[in-house]
Amino acid sequence: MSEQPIISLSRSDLVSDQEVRWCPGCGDYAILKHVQSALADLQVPRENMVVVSGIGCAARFPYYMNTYGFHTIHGRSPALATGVKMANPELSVWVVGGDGDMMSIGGNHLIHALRRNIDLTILLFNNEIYGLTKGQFSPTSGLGKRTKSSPLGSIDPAFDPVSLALGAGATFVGRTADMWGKHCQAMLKEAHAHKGAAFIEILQNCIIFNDGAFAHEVGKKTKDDATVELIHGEPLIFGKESQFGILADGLELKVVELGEEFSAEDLLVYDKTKLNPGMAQMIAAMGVSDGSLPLPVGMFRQVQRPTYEHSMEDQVRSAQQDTGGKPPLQSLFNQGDTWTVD
Amino acid sequence: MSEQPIISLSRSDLVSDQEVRWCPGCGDYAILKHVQSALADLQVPRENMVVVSGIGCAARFPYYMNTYGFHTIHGRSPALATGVKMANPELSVWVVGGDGDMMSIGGNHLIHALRRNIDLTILLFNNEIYGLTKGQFSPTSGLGKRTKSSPLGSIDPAFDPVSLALGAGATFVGRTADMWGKHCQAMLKEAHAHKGAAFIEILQNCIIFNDGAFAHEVGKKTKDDATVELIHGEPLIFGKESQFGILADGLELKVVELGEEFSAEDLLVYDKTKLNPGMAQMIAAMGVSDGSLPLPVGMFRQVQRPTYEHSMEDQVRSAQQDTGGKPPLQSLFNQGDTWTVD
Amino acid sequence: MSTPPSSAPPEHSEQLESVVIRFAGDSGDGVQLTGTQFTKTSALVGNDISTLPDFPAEIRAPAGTLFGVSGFQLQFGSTEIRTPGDRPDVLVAFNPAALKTNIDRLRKGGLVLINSASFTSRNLEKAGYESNPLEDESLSAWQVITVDMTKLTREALKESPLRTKDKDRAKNLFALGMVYFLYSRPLEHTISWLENKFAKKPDVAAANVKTLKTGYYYAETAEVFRSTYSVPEATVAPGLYRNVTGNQATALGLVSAARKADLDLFLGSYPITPASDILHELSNLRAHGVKTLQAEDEIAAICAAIGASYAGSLGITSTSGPGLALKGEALGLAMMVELPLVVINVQRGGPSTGLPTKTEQADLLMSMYGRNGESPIPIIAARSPADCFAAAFEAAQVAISTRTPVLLLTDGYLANGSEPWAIPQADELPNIDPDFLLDGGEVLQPYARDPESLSRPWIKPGTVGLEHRVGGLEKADLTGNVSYDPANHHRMCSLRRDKVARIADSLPPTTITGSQTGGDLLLVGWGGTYGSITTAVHKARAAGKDVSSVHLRNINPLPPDLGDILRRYDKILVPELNLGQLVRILRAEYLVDARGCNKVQGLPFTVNELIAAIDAELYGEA
Amino acid sequence: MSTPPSSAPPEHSEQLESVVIRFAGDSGDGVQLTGTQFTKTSALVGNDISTLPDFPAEIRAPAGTLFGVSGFQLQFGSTEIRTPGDRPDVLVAFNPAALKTNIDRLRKGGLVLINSASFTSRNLEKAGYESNPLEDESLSAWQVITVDMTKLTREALKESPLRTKDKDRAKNLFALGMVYFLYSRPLEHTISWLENKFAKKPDVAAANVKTLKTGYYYAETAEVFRSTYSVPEATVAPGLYRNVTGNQATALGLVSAARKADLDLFLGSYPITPASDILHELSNLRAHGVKTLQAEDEIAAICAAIGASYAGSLGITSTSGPGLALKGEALGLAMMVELPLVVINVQRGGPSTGLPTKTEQADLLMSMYGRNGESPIPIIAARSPADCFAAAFEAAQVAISTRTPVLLLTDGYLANGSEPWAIPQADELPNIDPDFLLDGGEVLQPYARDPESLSRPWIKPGTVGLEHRVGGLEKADLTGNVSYDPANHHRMCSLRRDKVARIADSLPPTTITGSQTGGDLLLVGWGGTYGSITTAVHKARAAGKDVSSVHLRNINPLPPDLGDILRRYDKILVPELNLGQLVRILRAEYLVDARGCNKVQGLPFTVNELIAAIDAELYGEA
Ligand SMILES: Cc1ncc(C[n+]2csc(CCOP(=O)(O)OP(=O)(O)O)c2C)c(N)n1
Ligand SMILES: Cc1ncc(C[n+]2csc(CCOP(=O)(O)OP(=O)(O)O)c2C)c(N)n1
Ligand code: SF4
Ligand code: SF4
Ligand SMILES: [Mg+2]
Ligand SMILES: [Mg+2]
Repeated sequence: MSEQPIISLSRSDLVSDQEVRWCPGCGDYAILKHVQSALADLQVPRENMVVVSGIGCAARFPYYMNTYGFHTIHGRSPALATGVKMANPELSVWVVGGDGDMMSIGGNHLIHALRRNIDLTILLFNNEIYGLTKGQFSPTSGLGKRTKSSPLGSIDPAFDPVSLALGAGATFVGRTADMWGKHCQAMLKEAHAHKGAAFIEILQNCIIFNDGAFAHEVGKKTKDDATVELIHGEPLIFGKESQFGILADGLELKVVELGEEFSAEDLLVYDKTKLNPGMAQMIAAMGVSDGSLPLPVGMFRQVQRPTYEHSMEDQVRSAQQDTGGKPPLQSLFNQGDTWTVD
Repeated sequence: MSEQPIISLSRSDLVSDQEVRWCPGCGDYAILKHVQSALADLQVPRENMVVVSGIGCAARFPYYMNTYGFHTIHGRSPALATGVKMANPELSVWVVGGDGDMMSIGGNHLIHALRRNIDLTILLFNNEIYGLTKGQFSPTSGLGKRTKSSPLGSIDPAFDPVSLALGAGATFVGRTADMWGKHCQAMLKEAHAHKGAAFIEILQNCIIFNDGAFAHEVGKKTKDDATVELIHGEPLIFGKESQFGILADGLELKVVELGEEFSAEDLLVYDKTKLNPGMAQMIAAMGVSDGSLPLPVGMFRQVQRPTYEHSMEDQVRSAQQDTGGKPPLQSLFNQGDTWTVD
Repeated sequence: MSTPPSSAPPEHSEQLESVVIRFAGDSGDGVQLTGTQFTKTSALVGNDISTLPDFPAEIRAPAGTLFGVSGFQLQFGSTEIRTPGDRPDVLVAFNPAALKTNIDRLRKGGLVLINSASFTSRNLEKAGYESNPLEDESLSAWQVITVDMTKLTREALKESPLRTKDKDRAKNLFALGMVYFLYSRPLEHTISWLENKFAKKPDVAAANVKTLKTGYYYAETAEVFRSTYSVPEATVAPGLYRNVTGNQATALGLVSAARKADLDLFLGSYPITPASDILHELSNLRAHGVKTLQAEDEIAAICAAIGASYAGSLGITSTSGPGLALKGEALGLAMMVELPLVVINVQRGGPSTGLPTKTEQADLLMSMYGRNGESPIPIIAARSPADCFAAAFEAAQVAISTRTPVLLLTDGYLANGSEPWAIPQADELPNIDPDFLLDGGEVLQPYARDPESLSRPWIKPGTVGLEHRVGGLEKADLTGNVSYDPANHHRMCSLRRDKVARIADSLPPTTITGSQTGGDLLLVGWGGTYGSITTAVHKARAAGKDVSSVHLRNINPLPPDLGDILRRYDKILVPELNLGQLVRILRAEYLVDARGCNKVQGLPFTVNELIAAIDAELYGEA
Repeated sequence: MSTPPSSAPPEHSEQLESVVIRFAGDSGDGVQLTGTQFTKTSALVGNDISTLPDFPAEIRAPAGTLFGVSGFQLQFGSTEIRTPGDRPDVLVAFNPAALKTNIDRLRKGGLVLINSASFTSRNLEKAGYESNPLEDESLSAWQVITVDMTKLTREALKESPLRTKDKDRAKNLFALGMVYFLYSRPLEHTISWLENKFAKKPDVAAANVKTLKTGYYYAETAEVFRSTYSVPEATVAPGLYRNVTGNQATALGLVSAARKADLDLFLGSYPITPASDILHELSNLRAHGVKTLQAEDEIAAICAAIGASYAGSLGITSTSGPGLALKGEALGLAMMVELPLVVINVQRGGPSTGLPTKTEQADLLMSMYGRNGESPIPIIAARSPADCFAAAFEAAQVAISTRTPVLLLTDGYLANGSEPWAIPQADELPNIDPDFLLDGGEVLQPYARDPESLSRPWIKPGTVGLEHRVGGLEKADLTGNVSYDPANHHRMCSLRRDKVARIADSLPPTTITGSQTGGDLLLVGWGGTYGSITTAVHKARAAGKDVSSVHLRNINPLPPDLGDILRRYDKILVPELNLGQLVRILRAEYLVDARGCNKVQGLPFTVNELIAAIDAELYGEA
């Protein structure tokens, strides 16, 4: 990648020879297409693409990508991908997993990868359910959810993946959905362009065990009212007729109707580049804690910080400054107090 | 505890017969005293107190408390304590660990305990170092820190424990310090009174491997300028002469000098009970992302949500509604399609 | 054992001793339901039964694909039935993929019942058939009966208000009706089940019942089969029965133990195939004092269970192979603090993620040794689906009375398989005394031991005056204080070893199937291979071969009489679904030249495989 | 072997073959520094040496307490020295607690050198002395020399501008000076080290040098000792030497292997005693292409290392017992994807948190079996601190050439102990060929195997045209695609087993210490017990006993000639620092009646313990 070759890949070049085995109608199919389309445009040679996943329906993803792929173990993909990227920073490393994989068993590896700001693109397929194990609630399912393992209704409050990622110090945080082809692809490309850990939550429909979990937010007819798109530098406007807006009343968010009393000028202008993630957090939590507000989607945060793997390369390079490469092994042996026996 | 007995305990009743084995001068001694003092006042019978810890210097804590105590394994104390509390909600369960124990290996259990809002009081002794293993950097140490495992300076950005806890949905989040006896004890009591998971970060000095890490923030002479105390319902004022304040300029925080231009009325009034944790997040991050601002201490958040163990008890009770207790075992056996062979 | 349908005239019903049937089709074809109904009806008419569902690894694989085929095999009979059978006598194939993946298992001469409607060119192609097997000679070794079940079902439901798509769904009941006729089973049980299940959707209930009956009458009227058969009642012990899977029986056994010990039960678990159903079952039993935590991972699950035991509940954690690998460190802690804990490992195909939906017995040595340091843990293995009840009860009993974590090993085959369970009298199950310490005497000694069992007291937080500290550091004998004393460490390691070893004192004499006093060959097995091994031994003995077998429930400690027994036989063969694990333990323990008979295919042993192995041992590898 | 200082006149220097010295005091007393300096000087004058530091479990325990005593023991000699010695000839005790905890180890008649200034009533009380042992008869079995080192040091430093507190810190050098005189060692090496170390603090350097010299001259002038001694040079092989601890040698061995394979080295690790120093050492070697990740936990550490290996580095993870217990699942993945990986387990006292700062060998069976399913992994064990270099190199070599994770076992005793290392010529170390696949031919087969080693190709992402997928599900032979085929699963499990087994073909013949052709008794050991076992066997043979020994480097697979060897001896004894682990493997493998000699005290075997065990085997438990 160092010399920016002109690479012409089409989506089909990224389709592997493996039969796709998700349930018919699963949202994962759409995401697969978006990822293949977006990656084809990245000017990254196919051999430099690596897809790493954990275990789950979502985590079967690497098999269907005609790139290097590693289907690891449950929850550990961010850790394994960290090793891949550190060993070879030239690779474009994509991490894929479900809400169980990344938010339950793998929660710690996720937040540590985000904290370190290692240049991975991490895709969380959130279907608010355990698909592969046939339908238990997940840490994103939320209170009251009746599933095989919560027949009386779950008593586990949900994580908001965006809030958790921001709390961990993530430098790039976005939210999109399986059915939003363009939106999703655009975000994937931005994430790739971002130097550092990029975290994208993709709302994904599990047709078998949690059908319609996001129907309201993702559906064509309802989404304009049910979500608000965060656009950097733009006021927060939503609604089918763009008739609503969100403004900050002190440190309180409020939905207002645009028209006589309020105009776009009064609204909160979104800034994804703020160093202090408080605003992003406030917006992220509004769907969750303030029931009446729409679900924010789009880019919550994008700030620059040194990437982990580059800081490591810098240490290696500066350690080799005097020798212009690896010093002779013998010099390592002979360090310290030595003595000769003749 | 159900009948609120009048219990008279003194600090010394909570001192165990084990010799304390921390390094002379370690901040843990002070915290131990604060905890013993605070607990003696709680009107909780000693036999109902359980202290659970992981592994580390901090995690030796239970041995020194004349209560029930469980020194478990590295990182797992929140999970183990969850089982204790679910099994017997009458117990007052305290969880103690260091920044390695709770933020590194135990990060996931911590955030899941906070998410579930199980009624534990979780004390993070943050000395920004691995003490027991003799001085490696921890996830709270921050960039550039030179330690045994980062001889060239750490390239790991730090977690902010408060931000992470808020991102995980914690209902009670506070910060205090080893040397602040009153402050610390008051917070411990509030945490105990809180129904739900309470998370307290205690800044703690490791005199051997990270001496003075918080000297500026905690030290008598400097702390008034270096920190700002969050007081519910009060404006954010700090400084030796209370000469500074923090105000919200739109969604931006700013330090101002009080006097001609600004008065206390202009300042941000802190509200720990906001459902949307955005404000708390903004404040939490100000010390970290906006270098010029003081370190916030005190109570970041305190909101009410059902506790995990009570939701579970509710399910048990309502399942037993018809039988007024456990139904006969035989009824369980005989469920479903049965047939008789004579 | 199975007897083939013969070519006798249809009006005449033949008696068989046992029959193996396999239903196979797409996940959407209702294969599991059909199998379950046949099972239940057969049980209700008094047959002994053993079943095995066989799920695809995919949740809902695309229709018509080979990897999407779902199967359900059952054996029913008038004698003791111990396995779902080696080879089906009857295969019901709902589509070409089901035929393709299953036909080779069908006994030569067996009967295959096919829904011809699904043999479209598209489906044939998906199944990889180059020509239609219904039209070429490829099925000539079997009796093929093709019926357009889809058309006949639609026909039967002409009047029904259901949409065609929903009508088509009922075709499995058409097939079930036909098979009921073939084996002279009554329809009433399935009819009442359908009416109950669709009580709120009377149209669906009516359509299903209609289709079931139509299938039955069609078989009768069209004289589809050359003969019908009956399988007389088995002579099973009198009592109340119900069908249970291994996972259900495990859950029941655990709850029973908790109830008999007057303890609440706490399960910390993380979903994993094929163990998840234990979590599901127990999640529904709040009334019985069962609290469940779906933890964030397997480590949290076991830690929470340890915490619950510490607080005075019966702590339990359930998982499968990879999950157990994660629990090793915490299991060491449980062993060190000497608290009761039951850990269930429903073994599946390994290593790593392996073959997650398949069965295997390859976690035995991990169960023995998968922890740092000297950390002995009792191991108990269940032998059949219903036996999981007794094994789970025993595991909890040992855990409580010995104050130790106990590993209960089952496997995917037991977990999903089912068989009739003779429902016990709850009153007659033994009580278990948790024997909490309430009074510490002068000076509390949390690590003082019962002189016989070597177990330490169980002390519940909340007990006045017994405040004390436990943890994973080595502790001084008696006081339990942290101790770095060298001699104490050796003593404590030895005490913990001896405590587990002493459990052997209370084990019953080992049961030998076959000749008690020795002989040419002894098979030693454990776990889910019981049915196959025992059946093979019975068959071999019936054929005059001097073969016996022993099946171990307790693997750690081993029964005290085992060494003597082993030395009585000329040869010892250890069949295991792994590359040789128990066999290593036996060789090390008794220095006997036991040899392995190993299969790692994600599948149970067939009886015939074992008979071949027996013959090879007895007569050489001819 | 040690010879006591006799009572010859002081002016006359006696020759000794070897001496054991133990320094002991508070953590703040500079005990480790003193020991290290004595070691280095002795090495520089040509003695063979073995050392063992003995840290308290607490970081900095309160001064004067028994649990805060820090020790450093070393043995130096003119013959081959293999252990730090059973019992000291000389004990240097800086305070009453050090005396109390160490005096019983001192050889009767041995010399104890005491700083009398620290025998205050407060310190005596902290150490639990009821009366002052310097004033009662309790030390009469030893030669006691008390010197007020504190006072004499202050005296010597009268002129120094240092504060008294800092002056007092130098008193360990006073003691060192005295001991240098006692054993006729030169001061120059320590002096130049001090001047170097305190180059920026000339006052400190001067004070330290002065104190060292004062101690030396004081011993000479005051005629403190009845005799002085000399220990002639050992006849060690010529070459360049340096002292290394086991952890240092491990790090060096790993870097060497990476360099000789022309690979970058990636270490994923999480701090844990006593393994952390490997992380520390490697963190400082960026120049050699070493990247280190201090991961969030042990699981992340091994996963990152697997990821790095996948990307074409030499992936390594280092840990100790509890950490290895956590890595089981991921280790299974590494085995399944067949990538090189070195996993180092520096064993410590278990189970659970156990005795974290002590040594033990109780993780062998966990290393063999601590993963779900059939997942064989080669195991290599180091036998001495310097040998960790060769063992680590070999582990990496096997990992790279066989494409498998390899477990390298060391222990706390090796990790912290040190001995002279004959520095090898880097050029003469064998090259290792990572043999990356660059061209997949017509159809890439990521699981095609080398017919000899059965290893599969190592394919680096970034290689054009070789895109493929790997993972933990069972994979089809050759293609590596996911496969649920039963026969394939059995074949793959067998292939993975055979691949590891074939490593045996390249193992050198096993070295027998003692009689080659058989005899009365063979000791079989592994790992860090080498020094004690070999010394014991030499001693026993010198006393005419027919004892031999074999020390295993490779435990999985075992050397192919081992079975034959074992069968040549009448009895087999397996000394291990556990309750019997290798012995179980040997019994299962070879059906020989090997018996265990076991110690689980957090301490190495002493030579005398082993001699007693040998005698018990040979002559009965008299
Ligand atoms: C160590 C371990 N524990 C548990 C499992 C079982 N398991 C496989 S996938 C999964 C969760 C699936 O849910 P999610 O990650 O949300 O992915 P989805 O299937 O919904 O895409 C679980 C619990 C496993 N494979 N390994
Ligand atoms: C599984 C496991 N991994 C690693 C360790 C080693 N270990 C013990 S404590 C500790 C970290 C100590 O740091 P912290 O939690 O910050 O506590 P502190 O000593 O600073 O109070 C580590 C890595 C262990 N005991 N167990
Ligand atoms: S179970 Fe749900 S998530 Fe999994 S493949 Fe099916 S539809 Fe998709
Ligand atoms: S090492 Fe640090 S944290 Fe640990 S006891 Fe000593 S001073 Fe306290
Ligand atoms: Mg999911
Ligand atoms: Mg710390």
